[in-house]
Amino acid sequence: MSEKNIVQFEVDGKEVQAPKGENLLKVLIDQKFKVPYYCYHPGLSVAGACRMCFVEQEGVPRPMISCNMQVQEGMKIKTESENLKNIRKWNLAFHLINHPLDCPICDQAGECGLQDFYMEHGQYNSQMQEQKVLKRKVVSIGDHVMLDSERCILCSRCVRFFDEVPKTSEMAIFNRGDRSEIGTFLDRPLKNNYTLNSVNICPVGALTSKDFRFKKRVWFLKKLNSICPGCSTGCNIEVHEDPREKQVFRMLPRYNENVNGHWMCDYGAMRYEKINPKNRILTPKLKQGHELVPTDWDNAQKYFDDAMEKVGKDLYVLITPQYTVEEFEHIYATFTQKGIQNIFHTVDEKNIKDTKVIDELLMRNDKNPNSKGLLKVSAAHGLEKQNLAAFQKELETQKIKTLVVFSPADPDSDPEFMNSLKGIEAVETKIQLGTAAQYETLDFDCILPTLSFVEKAGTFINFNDVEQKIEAGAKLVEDAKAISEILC
Amino acid sequence: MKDFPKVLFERLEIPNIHKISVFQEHGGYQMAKRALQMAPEEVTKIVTDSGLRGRGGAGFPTGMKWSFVPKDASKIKYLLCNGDESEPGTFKDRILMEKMPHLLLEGMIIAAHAIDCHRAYIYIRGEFTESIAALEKAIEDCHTENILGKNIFGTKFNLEIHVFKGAGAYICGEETGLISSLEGTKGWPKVKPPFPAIAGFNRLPSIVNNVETLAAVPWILKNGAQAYRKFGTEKSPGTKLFCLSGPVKNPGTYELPCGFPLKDLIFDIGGGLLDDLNLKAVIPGGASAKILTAEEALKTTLCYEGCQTMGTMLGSGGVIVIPHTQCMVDLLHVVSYFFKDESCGQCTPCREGTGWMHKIVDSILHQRGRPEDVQLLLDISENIQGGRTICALADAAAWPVESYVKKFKQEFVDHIEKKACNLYKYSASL
Amino acid sequence: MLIPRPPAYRKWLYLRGFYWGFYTTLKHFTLNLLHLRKIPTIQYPEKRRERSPRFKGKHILTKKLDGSIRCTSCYLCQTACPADCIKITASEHEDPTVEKFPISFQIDLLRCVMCGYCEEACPVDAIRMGQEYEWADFSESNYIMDIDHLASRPSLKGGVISKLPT
Amino acid sequence: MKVSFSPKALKEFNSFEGLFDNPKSRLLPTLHLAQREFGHLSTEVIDYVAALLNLPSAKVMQVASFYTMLHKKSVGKYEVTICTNITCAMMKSRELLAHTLKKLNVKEKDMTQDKKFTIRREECLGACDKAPALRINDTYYYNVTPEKLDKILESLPS
Repeated sequence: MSEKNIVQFEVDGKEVQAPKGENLLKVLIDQKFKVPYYCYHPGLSVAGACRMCFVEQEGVPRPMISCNMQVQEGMKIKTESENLKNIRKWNLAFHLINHPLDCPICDQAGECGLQDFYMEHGQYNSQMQEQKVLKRKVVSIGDHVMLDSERCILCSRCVRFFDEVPKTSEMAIFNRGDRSEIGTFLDRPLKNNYTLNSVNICPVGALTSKDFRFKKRVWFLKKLNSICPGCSTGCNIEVHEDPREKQVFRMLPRYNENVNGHWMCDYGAMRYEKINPKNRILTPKLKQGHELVPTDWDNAQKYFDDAMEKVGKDLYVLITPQYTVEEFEHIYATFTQKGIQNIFHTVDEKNIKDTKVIDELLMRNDKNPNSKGLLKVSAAHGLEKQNLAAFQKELETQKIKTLVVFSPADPDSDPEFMNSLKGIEAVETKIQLGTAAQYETLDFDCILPTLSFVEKAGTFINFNDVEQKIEAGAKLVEDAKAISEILC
Repeated sequence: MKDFPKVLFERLEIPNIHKISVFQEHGGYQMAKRALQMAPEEVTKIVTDSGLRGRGGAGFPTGMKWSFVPKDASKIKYLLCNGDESEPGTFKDRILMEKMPHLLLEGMIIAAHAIDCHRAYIYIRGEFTESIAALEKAIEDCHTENILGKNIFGTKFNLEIHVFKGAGAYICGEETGLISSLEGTKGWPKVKPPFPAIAGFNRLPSIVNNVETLAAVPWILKNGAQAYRKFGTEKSPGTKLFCLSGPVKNPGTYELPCGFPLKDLIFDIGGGLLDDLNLKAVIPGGASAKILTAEEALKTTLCYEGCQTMGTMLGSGGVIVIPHTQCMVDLLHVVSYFFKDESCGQCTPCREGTGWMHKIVDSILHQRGRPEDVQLLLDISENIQGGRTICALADAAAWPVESYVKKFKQEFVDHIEKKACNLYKYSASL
Repeated sequence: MLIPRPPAYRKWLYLRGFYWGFYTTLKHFTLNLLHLRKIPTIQYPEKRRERSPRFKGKHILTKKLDGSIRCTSCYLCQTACPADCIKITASEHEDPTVEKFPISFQIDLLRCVMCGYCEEACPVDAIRMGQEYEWADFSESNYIMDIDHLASRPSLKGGVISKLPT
Repeated sequence: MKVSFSPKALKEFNSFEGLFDNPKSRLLPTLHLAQREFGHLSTEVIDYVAALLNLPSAKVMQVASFYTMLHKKSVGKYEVTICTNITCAMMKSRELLAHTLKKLNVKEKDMTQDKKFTIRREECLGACDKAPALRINDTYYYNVTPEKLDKILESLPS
């Protein structure tokens, strides 16, 4: 940003700098000034309908809404004054007079805009004694979103979202005056891949998520910055989990200007189910006769180590691009040290080339979060040529004795993964390291649980060669072990 | 009855003046022809000098409004005539549109030339079917007479005027509400700035003028700005159409010079109240104007600054006379219901505030009022006006509540304490 | 090291101490036996100490007028509980006007410190601290009280109705 | 059932083409036309208009539900809208409304059994000098008293 268009102005006596023409409210929020707002959202157009973000400017007699003001050189803004306090109290009162007393049964409690700003700017007892306007409740509009028009404060964020981001304009505000109600025409379900974003940007409990409905109160959840494993776009997300219950409850988008902006797709938001204990390999398993018998880590590790010594050099390894760059390096390093060369990866070149978006905004064809990472590490070891096709040729020759498979964490990412391994029966000992319970089949002799993407720190490289960090949260599966602990 | 100077109703009495041939015989469209020879700035200058102010309700000087339009010819500009006329107590535009459509069209041609606009729309409320028919017929005739369409009067200037039928929404009388309605969305006013003169219809510069304002332009061009200034007062020159209604002997629309005393309008021209009713209050400028008690009304002069000093506003000139048999709580019940029903619902203070005020007045009227309701009404009305919302409907809703409660507080208190009112006999719950 | 002391003959007269001790015991024994004064002890199982209405005993889940559980499973008691002994799972009620209700509500009586925070935190008067304090039991698993026990155990005689409007 | 415009209506719809620079502005005239054609804007009509102007149906319904003159419910052959605003209310128009509703034994905004009348209140109709005023479909009636209204209603052909 050239020096010329940085503008200097003053807010509450503090010097503030911002790029020229920037939205004033955005600057106030970024600089942590306490200005309440509902209908403004940095990713959407300005509505100026909730009338909460009033500020006073020197030289202007009347307070003005800051979401419709641009930043100018040398203007003096005040965000705290008697008049503003009174305006905010009354505007909040107008928001609340027809609001139902639903806090005990509303999922938004704890992160609700009305609760937060009431504690900050309200603190009055309601003078409303008249009958509240009654509207429709518990209306299902789509397979992810539940609508409650009574709680709606008509800030029109959802309407503008569906007009501007997926551009499907499925939501609108019907009728007029205080009988206005948001919704879709005849409650028709929302049909696009970004419906859950409208739940996230709804400041109140009017739009709530169906699969998070009544599951957990938000103040029990611990936040974790991570990257969505759903596809190669690498949207920045926030994972919400309850460490005590060892359960991940939802994944929300996190703002990243050049990767995913403020948004995230529904497909990605549903990935959390794949890493919850009910879909995970919980204990190491060894095949005895015709069923897989769960064992503890000692003999599982012994079985694994014996297999390693026994096979020596002609071990075969198959890696799927669902792990972090650090794990790939560890795998390649330990195996190539032992002189093992036939390490194969299942990265699909065709997917890598076409990086065009396959839905309205973000989702890409390659459903693996780290394809580029696996390619980079395999190239570093000179083994990038050995892809799935090469592996399947080797499989037909039936000279594979032992095989270690690093299976995909998310079965939806590659539905044909199992049948791409046909002819695996010929291999004597097959060992699988993975997380998804769906691959606990009799094809493998030994199954070892590893960590999912929320339990380990690491790096994913997205389709655009952008390296992004994921953080480690609580351990969801007791017996799961990091790959570096198993392979040593 | 002394005859008063006529600007708009000059040729009203001529039979079938609505026909183009009769209108042209009496000097119709001469001014439009002359305006097209003049430079647009010159036309704007004459209108500015005449001090003509917006007759819709805000009273913004018309010349100044026209001068806001940016001069670059590359941008398409729009002239929008506001014929929505839904302000209760007002029925003046209707007469102009039905009886003298050509006068309005001539005014629009002159205005379009002044702001270099080639496409104009007349937004008429859906209920005025006769006005719509009259104007559409008039536009057709103009096309055949080459007064509208391509290079009118043989000059290079071409102008199309279309009639746009509203569908029953008071908010579409507000400038940007009208523009939103014209753009095919619901009549939600737009956040200002940018003002319509810079970015209005389709985000292009557009001027919105009231029917009466545009109808006065031909006379000003013909007789010059100073002749227009002779009528009316220094700050509000010219004449204005006043609509007298209520229980008076001869209600109707009268063209009077600004500054005309309200007392004479009611008692001389209006013939005083009907049998043995006496004056209790007057609403001077349509429902959204603050009410005047009888004493105040007798001292008020009907001009912008005259009403301002009495604490109300000239507004659209709809003078409603309130007899002594009318209970003010019942009247406020009707007015607050009107604003609750017509609020567009975009901004929270107005959407919830008007609903709340009506419910409070409703409970006072039906003997459910509480002593603190009176102060609560004043607090709410004070906290939705004063720039708290996108458009002025909130202020328009707050002013009647504030003025009724302040000036007739005793009636409200009686309704609450004594739970009875000798004036309010109407029992059906509404 | 030994500290030499002169012999105290008076201490040998221990009979005197014996007499005074026995006298006091006998005095109290006869007074109590013959109910000659108000004695503080209560014949426990037959008579019980009366307790203040605000006594904090075994929890009660109140009911609505139509008999269903008053609790809307808003988790405030679980949040407020310092001993972390309340576990709730909420689910969707088929009647849309109720919308949310607890399918399981467990209080671990062994961990509960009887502080009454849950009663204070509840916005809808769904949980109260009752009058019972006799809950001796054989196995510790009986101390995990579930909804039926909390709401309609025999001693509540059909459950306590909460006066709040639904 | 599939609704569609009659040829005459289609011709008029196509005439809206040249009126506006912004094609979305044709929505309100088209809704007026659809109401004249089908009596009221049922959900099929809304979908049809949305398809015609390739707008999302939600946006068309949003506009249709905003204005009072566009009917979403079926209305009788004659729609009687009585003004109950300031001047008309002072001139007893609310009593006129109550009287008519009682006489036709119908609730406000509902149709009479024989689907002939729909009675409803309306805001100021711009005829305060001749209060109380009302409109039946497209014609104004001034200084209406209850008796006068009864006569008018009987005289209308069913």
